Amino acid sequence: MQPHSSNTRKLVTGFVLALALTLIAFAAVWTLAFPVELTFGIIAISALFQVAVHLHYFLGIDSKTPVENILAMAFAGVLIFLMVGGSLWIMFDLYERMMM
Amino acid sequence: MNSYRPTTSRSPGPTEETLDVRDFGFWLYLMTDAVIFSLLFATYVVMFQNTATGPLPVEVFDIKHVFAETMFLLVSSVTFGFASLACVREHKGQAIIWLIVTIIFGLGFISLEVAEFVGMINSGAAPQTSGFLTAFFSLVGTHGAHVSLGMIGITVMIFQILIKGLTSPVKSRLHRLGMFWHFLDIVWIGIFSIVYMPAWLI
Amino acid sequence: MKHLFLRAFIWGISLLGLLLVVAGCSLQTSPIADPKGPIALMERDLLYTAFFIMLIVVIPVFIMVFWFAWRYRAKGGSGEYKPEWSKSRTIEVFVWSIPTVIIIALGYLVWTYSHLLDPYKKIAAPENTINVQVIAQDWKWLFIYPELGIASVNELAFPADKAISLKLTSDTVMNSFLIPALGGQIYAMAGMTTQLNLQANEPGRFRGRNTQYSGDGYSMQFFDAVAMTTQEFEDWVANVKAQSKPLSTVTYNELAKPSIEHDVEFFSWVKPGLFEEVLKKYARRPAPTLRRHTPPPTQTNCEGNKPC
Amino acid sequence: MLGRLGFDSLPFYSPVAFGGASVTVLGGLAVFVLVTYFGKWRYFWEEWLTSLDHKRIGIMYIVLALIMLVRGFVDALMMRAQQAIALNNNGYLAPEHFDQVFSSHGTIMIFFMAMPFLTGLVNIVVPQQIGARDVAFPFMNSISLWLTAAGAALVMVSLVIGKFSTAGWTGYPPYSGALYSPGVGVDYWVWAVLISGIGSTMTGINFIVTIIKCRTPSMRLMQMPLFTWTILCTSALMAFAFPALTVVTAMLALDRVLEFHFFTNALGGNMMNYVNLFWIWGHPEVYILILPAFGVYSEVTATFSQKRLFGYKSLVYATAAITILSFSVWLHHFFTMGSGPNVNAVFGMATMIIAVPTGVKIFDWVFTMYKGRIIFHPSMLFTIGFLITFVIGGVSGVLLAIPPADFLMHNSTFLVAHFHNVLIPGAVFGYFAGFQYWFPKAVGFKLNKKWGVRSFWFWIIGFYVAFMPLYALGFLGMTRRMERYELAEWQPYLMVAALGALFVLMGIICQGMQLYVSIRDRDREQNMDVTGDPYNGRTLEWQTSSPPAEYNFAKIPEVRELDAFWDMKQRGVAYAPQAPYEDIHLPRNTGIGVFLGGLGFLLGFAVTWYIWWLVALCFIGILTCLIVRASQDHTFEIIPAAEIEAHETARFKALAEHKQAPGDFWS
Ligand code: HEO
Ligand code: HEM
Ligand SMILES: [Cu+2]
Repeated sequence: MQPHSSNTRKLVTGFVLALALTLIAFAAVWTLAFPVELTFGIIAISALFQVAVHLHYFLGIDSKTPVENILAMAFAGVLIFLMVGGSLWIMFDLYERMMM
Repeated sequence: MNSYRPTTSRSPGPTEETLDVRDFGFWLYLMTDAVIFSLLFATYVVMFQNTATGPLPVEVFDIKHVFAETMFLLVSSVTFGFASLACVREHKGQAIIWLIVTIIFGLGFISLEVAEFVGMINSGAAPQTSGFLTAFFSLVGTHGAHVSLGMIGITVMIFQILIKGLTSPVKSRLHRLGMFWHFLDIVWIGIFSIVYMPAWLI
Repeated sequence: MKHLFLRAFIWGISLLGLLLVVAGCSLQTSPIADPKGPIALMERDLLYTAFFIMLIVVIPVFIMVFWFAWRYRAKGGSGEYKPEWSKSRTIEVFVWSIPTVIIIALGYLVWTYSHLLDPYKKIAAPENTINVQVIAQDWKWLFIYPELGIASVNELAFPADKAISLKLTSDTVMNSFLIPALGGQIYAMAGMTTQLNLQANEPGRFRGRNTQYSGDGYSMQFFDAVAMTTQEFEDWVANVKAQSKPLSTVTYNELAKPSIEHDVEFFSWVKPGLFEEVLKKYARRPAPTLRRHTPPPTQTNCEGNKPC
Repeated sequence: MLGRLGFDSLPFYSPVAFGGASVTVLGGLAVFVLVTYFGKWRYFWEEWLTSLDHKRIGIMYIVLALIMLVRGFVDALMMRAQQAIALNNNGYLAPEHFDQVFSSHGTIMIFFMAMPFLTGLVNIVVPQQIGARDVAFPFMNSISLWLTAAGAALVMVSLVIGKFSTAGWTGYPPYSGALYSPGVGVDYWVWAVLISGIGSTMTGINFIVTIIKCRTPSMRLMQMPLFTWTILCTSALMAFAFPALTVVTAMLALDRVLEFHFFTNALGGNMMNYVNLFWIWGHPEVYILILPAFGVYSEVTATFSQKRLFGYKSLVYATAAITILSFSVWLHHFFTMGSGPNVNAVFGMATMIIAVPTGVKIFDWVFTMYKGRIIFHPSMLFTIGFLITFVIGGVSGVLLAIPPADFLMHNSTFLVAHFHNVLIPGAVFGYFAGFQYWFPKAVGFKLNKKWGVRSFWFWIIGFYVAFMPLYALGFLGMTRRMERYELAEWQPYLMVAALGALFVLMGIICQGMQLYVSIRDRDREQNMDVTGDPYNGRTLEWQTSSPPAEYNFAKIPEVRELDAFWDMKQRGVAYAPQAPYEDIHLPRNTGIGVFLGGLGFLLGFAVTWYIWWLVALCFIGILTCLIVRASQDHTFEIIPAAEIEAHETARFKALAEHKQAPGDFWS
């Protein structure tokens, strides 16, 4: 079980990282300091990093995690990619062809 | 059916092995929940322009409010982490205190969310107003319902720790509840990045 | 007893043969097998081609199943018995590669024909095309001829030497528009427009219908698509115009009420923009001017408060 | 107080509806009276309903499936009768009634016949095939069962109180929305599907974990029997596809009850997204139905060809490929919605790719028969029937996967023929084969062979007669879901199809006879399965006794090879004495699963009828059940080694005394 490998330091590190990433995203949106496209990029990247931070520091995913858990996550990832990607492609294509 | 049935029944608890199996099962459950959320996200993205005669996203979202919600949830994730640590170190009292702190932050988050929802509905932006609002309330509301369920779970665990002590089944349940709680925080990252922030940019 | 079985068997087989012959004959003239327009013809040929390509693997499967089941039967079979034989590289290569090759061939067909037969693709030049706006209602079809300013219910008339270009929407639940003999099928949905382009080879009367279940009157929700000679079509238009029955918003709303087995009906005048009006009833998105956050493109050229 | 519920909800509006309601009520009453008369309530409750034993849960699933098969088939007969006569007249079913019939037929056959059937087989067989004593989560298993039963009960209740949906098994909005379907029918459908769907998600998770974590430690993945492999993939599909169904039905419920705008015509709803989300689940679902059948065929061909399975590795890879691919093709159900040619073509090609691994499987079974010694046990007959007939259905599927060809055939009876052609000789024949094959394992005596063979012939002939005409009708331009029609040239075909349905009826009657005769003669010497290995089997489930002891294996088996039990028999260690025995932990029975199922049913019923106080009570009840269960630690019981020893010694003694050697049933 994961708790054995986690400790206070790890938690605090995770918290600081997550906080920093959140702040970056919010600051970018709040101040509108950058062009819109760039802001979108910042949001996306900090969100991805923050998900990684949460997975590692809070959920304790690391190289010692059982391989079947990682596989399950990868499988879910692939399927979510197919479902969400497919849905968006289909639906926006339909919108384009039907909204006049 | 003449199959064999045992007559004796002493009643042991689960072994470490069964607890390990439960962790994997719970992990799979989280993955299926992730599918649910991702489809709600996809639906939101498909529908967020369908404002019909209702308000636009930017008119109903308040960045300060969302920031506060985010902070509450993030902090509660860490405090749950501390509860788990206390539990590993067999500090019963500390574990309970951290769990209570977690509930308080969770409550903070939920009350902010409820306030947001009520405010929107009162200002004429109810889920019945437009496709966009339907999708918004359903996605964010589903997350909120999960958080509420998590808080009920934390309450139950507090009582279990008080009554049963930090036995291995209790610890294992707390561990899974922690996974659930951290998972919800990850979903929230998606919500503020995909639902709220683009609204202020587009 | 034996005789009984034999006789039943012979009867069964002859009956089956008879049925197959009858079926075969009636199928030859079926709308799918005997299409009346170029689109349907291409679709049918595609169907047949794909079917024959697949026979390459399907026939061997049939033969092998019967043959092996007979030859290796436990009681009286003549084949040799090799209980441990379970691997063969050669066979594996064949069973993976032959279907793959066939699927690649079919995939090529899918790609080219999906583009070629895209229902949105115009078939003929604008002057050789007649435009029709189609509205699905409970449980009938309304056809509006925007250029002629007329409309008809449950009868789609068009000159056979022109292509028809349909724009479809629905004023009720989801419907699906299909004229089997002319091919092509597309959904009609409220608040959206789909398109379908068709053509007939020669004058004729074809059955079209809604294929998407829509409630009580669904079974009888069919119409006639009539391809006419140019002269016939002109007469038809003149006849419609002579009806002196206008399709205004009021009469439209009356028409849109549910009705089963609605008779063919003609309207000599149609309120311009009726189709768009029906579409707008179900608008999903606000008009572009409402969007605060798309900066108006002309903004930069304007000075102060002066209109530009 | 009672929401929308009132006296007018009772089915006095038509004699046919009243008849259906009466049969349902009387059937339920008859069961109740019989059980009470024989004083068996206690027995049922303690030994069956509250059981967490995977084999008993499996048997209960199959009983449910068989009952629902009959119900679904009655619907089918009614439709066939109606369409045979309804040329230019209304037949004997009013439109609205006919529409309930096809909706309930589709819903029941998919959710409450096929799903419980396959889940039942999985429950009985998989733990034994992998040398496990139980599933990973026995309690969750019980919840799954009772949620499925709750869904089925909702559909049955709709016969008596209110009406069922008329929106088909796909429930497309806006027709299924509150505006166009204001009654309770769609609500029944939504909640039946939603509740049983949650059960299926749990089954999926349960069996993934069981197969991954609870296998005997010596069994490597590539030594798992093929049925287990297909179930691993099926479970993955269940766990990851059913959430989509949960989402989409919940959205529809929100639209209907709270007036949300997910799929409405107006105010920004988008019904296309329903179709999209529904088929994200719907397509994987058809592979959930077929993969377990593929697993059964793999076991059956090997056993009754008395030979190793040909191309084991290919079969495993093909199964895995189908699993992933099945999530990438769903758009082929709505080529005609208006997507651009790029989208249509990509999804069309993805669909076709699935034909390759499926074809590989077909060939591998054919080559398993090659150089074998084929015994025509009923399950082998069903397998051969499948091999021939499924190919036809598969080919028609590939034709439909070509978008421009689908424009001609979408929503036609050609499509109806396609899917029955893959569902009946594909999925259902597989379940029947598995039923015939594992029946002795589950209950300890064999099924009568003669009636089995008869039922096979009726089913296969009936299938061809009932569904081949529908392919032709597709060419003649007949659409699906028609309660009447006006083209006379359709009628002969429809009459033939009705005749076919009567053949199938004979097949079902033969199955009933088979069960009756087999149960009647179960105590005859030659019918008892003393050895537990009636067919000289190859996989581990044949090592246990028939029926297996509650713990399946006294000692967890040691696996060295594929076809582990065969290998043991070859090495002469299959029945080696296993002392010393050890205590075994097994889960203790609990009624909470039954309560949860009951509450689920009540919840669905209450929402359907807008009885809000009851909804609240149900929520509280469910939460309470969950909290109570989550606070129980001592949920296991111990079977002491001495008892196991006594039982096993008795079994070995019986084995030794038994005249026949294992597997001699057929020699
Ligand atoms: C168990 C159920 C099941 C199975 C296994 C399948 C299998 C397939 N299905 Fe079918 N389907 C099923 C159940 C349904 N399908 C439907 C609808 C449906 C539609 C939509 C049609 C429409 O709405 O217009 C398409 C395009 C397909 C395609 C396919 C294909 C390509 C396969 C393939 O998997 C088949 C693969 C098998 C083959 C091909 C035969 C063996 C292979 C050999 C011998 C090798 C060589 C072959 C080639 C190289 C081609 N299906 C519907 C309709 C739902 C509704 O609308 O109500 C249902 C219920
Ligand atoms: C055994 C004999 C069976 C017969 C005679 C039969 C007959 C029918 C008929 C007449 C229809 C309506 C067709 C139409 O829309 O015009 C139908 C629909 C359907 N059947 Fe069957 N069926 C049988 C078995 C099955 C089985 C075993 C399954 C599933 C495992 C099944 C699944 C369906 C489905 C999903 C529909 C579509 C329902 C809808 O349109 O919403 N059927 N069947
Ligand atoms: Cu499909």
